[in-house]
Amino acid sequence: MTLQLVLLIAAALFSVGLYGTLSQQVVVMVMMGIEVMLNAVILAAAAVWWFLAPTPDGQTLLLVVIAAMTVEMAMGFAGAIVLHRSRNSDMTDSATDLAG
Amino acid sequence: MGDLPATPALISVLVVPAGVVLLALLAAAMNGALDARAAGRPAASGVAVPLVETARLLRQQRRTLAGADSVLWRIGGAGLVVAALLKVLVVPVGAVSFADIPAGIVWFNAMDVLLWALWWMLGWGANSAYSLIGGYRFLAQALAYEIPLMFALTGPAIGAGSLDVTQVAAAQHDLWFIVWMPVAFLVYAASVVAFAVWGPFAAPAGTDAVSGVLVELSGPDRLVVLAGRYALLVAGAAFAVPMFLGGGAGPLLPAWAWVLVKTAVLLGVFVGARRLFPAIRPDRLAEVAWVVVVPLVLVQLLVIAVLAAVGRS
Amino acid sequence: MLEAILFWLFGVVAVASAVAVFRTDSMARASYALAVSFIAVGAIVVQVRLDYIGLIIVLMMVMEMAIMAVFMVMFMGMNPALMPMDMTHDKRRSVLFSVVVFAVLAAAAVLIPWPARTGSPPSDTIESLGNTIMSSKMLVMLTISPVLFATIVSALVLANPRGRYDRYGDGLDRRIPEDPQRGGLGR
Amino acid sequence: MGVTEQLARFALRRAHVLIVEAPGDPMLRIRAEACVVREGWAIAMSPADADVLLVCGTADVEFGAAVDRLWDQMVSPLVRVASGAAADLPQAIDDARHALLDDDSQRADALRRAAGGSGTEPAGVAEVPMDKGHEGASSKHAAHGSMGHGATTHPSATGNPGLMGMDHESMDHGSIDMGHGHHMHMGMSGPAGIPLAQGEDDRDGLEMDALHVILGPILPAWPADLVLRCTLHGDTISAAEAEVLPSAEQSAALSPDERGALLIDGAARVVQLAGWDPVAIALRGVRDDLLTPRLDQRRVSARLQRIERRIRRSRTLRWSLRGVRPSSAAAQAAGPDAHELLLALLEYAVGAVGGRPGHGPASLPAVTAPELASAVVGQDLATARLTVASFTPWGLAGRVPIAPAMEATDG
Repeated sequence: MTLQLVLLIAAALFSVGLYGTLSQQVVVMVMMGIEVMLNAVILAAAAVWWFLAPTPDGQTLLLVVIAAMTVEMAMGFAGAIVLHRSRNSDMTDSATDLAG
Repeated sequence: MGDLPATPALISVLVVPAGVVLLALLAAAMNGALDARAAGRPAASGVAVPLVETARLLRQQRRTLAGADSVLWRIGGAGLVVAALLKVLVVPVGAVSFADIPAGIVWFNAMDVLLWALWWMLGWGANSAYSLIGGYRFLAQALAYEIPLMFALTGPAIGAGSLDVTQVAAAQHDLWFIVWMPVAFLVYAASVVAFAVWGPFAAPAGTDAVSGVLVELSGPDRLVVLAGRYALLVAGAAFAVPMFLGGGAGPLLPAWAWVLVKTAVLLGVFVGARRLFPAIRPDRLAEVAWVVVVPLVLVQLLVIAVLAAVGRS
Repeated sequence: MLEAILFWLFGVVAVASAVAVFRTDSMARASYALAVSFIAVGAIVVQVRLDYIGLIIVLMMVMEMAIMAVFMVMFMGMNPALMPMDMTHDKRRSVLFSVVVFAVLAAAAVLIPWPARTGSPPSDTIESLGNTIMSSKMLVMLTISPVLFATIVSALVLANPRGRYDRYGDGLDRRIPEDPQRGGLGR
Repeated sequence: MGVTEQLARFALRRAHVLIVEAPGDPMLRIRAEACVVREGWAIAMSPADADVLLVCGTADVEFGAAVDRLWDQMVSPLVRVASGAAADLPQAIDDARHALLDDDSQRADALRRAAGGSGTEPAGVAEVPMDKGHEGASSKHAAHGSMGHGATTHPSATGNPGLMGMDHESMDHGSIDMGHGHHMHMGMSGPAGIPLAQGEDDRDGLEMDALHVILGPILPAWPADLVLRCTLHGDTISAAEAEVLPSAEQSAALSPDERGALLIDGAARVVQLAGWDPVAIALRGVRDDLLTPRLDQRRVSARLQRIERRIRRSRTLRWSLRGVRPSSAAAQAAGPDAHELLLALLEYAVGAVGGRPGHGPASLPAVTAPELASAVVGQDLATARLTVASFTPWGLAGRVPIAPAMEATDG
């Protein structure tokens, strides 16, 4: 178990999540892609903390990432409900007109 | 976590399941006896019910359901017992702690959250409307009990100044936490009954939904789910001992015996609760939990925090 | 040795179940595959002595995925049965882009000469975390809490179709709100 | 062999019996339940839970088909018995016991059912000769092959959508109408012939899957002659259509004890649906003792009054049943709710058992089936079940009401 190995796994997780985010059409599935990417971020942050600078301060960053995930989920669900209610659809493609 | 010494690991592999199964059988026997008495028959005639039911279910075929997600269904069913065993791991019995996890309270809570997934998968996997309704009912119920439960578990942690279950038990040598955290204890006890889908919180397996999550289960599949319910009650009772009931403290008997006695007594209370209350419907529970119980627990936490701060300074 | 084996196990499970999220045909399985991925990452985090944070990851993410599964089923209307589905767009470009990103990240992970470790890990990571967020990093937590609160409020406002005028009437003069489902307090 | 037989004997101390009540004779079903409980056996909730299928009363063709589909969902070891009159019940139970103990034929039957399921050989219905002493009353189907399509032991999933609520085809996302003969080759169908869901706006304005679930006639704690075809969003009923099944001829007039037993049974159902099983068990115990001639009826009456007090005093029960009434009446907040109706039922029961005339609410709601159907629209499943259970004892079109008849006697 070395820093390189953990970062490799984190990189793999991140790419999988990126693929999901880019390829999925359904809002909730896009959210799952984002979740996988954040999962990778958590793993990388934990590894960097442990192998490079295991100071108390570093742990706080992980808490922030977890909090960011919850915000992302809550707002994502709310957005999905609004989209579903207004257009009877849960596809990102049907909301392209919302783009600026 | 990975560096447990060999002997406790071995003990926990053998002793924890055996103990949980025995206590679960005890609870089921008590329930059988009480049911027999309620029906107007001698209570003793119900004591053997769990053994007979086990034999019957071992003899019965399992079902293969069309359109079912058998993988999730079976994971959901078998996972209940596993989650219960994992919960018991952090309970110190006398001098032995099966798994010395520093954040034992968080461990218990994480295992509890696994039940959200397991009960829902059990309801979902069978591809039956009633089963699915049961699964959703559990989630509705979980949304009501989980937040109060988390706050209730925070109480002993603040009181002891540690998330380690052994230290929480040790911190009660003067005064059991149940005495000055009664609200937290009651919320905890109700949550245990709720995550075991038992008695007043059995709506996910209610008659109105034709026994809900249980409707399509037969044979060994049904056996592990029914055993899982009792095992979860056992786990909840066992964990309450170091958290609220002073751990192994008590006169005459050795510490491990006291842990067992306290667990058994609390288990009896949980089993008996089925008689006292009708089902508390999840849709009505939610409002009460969020509007009444959450503020109550928060006030309890405030009291604990102030008392702990005063006590330590 | 044991630690290395466990690490590889958790690592492979984390990536494999993340892949399964986008490969499976069932919404429920996708959600819980992601939950498994989170559990595996949580286990690795526990391996680097961050017990509290690892367990919190498991706790929060399994809960989140239980809710996620409900949303998936609600919005996508699937049978529990395995239903072939393909709800993707730009599949080829997405794969290509992800592979490139992986190559870059992996190269960075392997090729960057990482500095040696500075400082030593605290003997009790949980206690040190508690001390940190209650002292030097308190501002961070103080920022997160209003953000979370604002999230709760705004998500509810977005998602809830019925305001108080719907419930209590135009003059807000109904004693008992008119709700489709009665709550437990008899209001 | 010795061990399996021992296991079988041991397991048989508590066989689970699924009691199916053909419309028209609730007293027979009550006596059957009493018989099963006296045996130390348990009453099953669902086919998966059952070892014995006990059909009470005479079923017409349509109802018989529903029972057949239920039977197809049961798993080995299993036995099906029927009873047309109370006197035949002990014999039926005895037959069931012997069939369950016969390990060889159970195993052969399991194989036959599995083979029938895989479609290799169309298994028929092998009737075992009836017991000579009880001509036509109790029959035993030792082997009842499944229908011969589908790759599972669960034929109903490919067969007809069922009448009973436990049928799979009518479950999850089935956007089928409830006619007969929808097979897996329908246009928009998923795997295993389960049609895809169709969406519809729910009461919150979100497009949700519409599930079609048929409540009744075979459903625990449900009136045997009522069928509600419901459209569900989640567990909220968005549309319902009622049908009352034709009942067999009503048998001779009820004795006071029988009427008391029916009233207690109605109350026990409400209590059971409210999730208070131990009290429902106790109520059924009193009900059964009431029908046992040798027992001291004064003590039975005292026990009933104790249970009645307990139910009356439960605040949790009041809290959970309060406001459960037909959704149309809920708008006006008028009419009795399920809690008041339960207490009134019990009051009548206490009166009937104690030999004094009962008294209840001044005006009793007599609902017709269509009224009941519109009453449950907008309710969730739990509320709807409570509404049906607490209103039907007071009379339903085409059926002799229990409670108003009581009112007639007290003048």
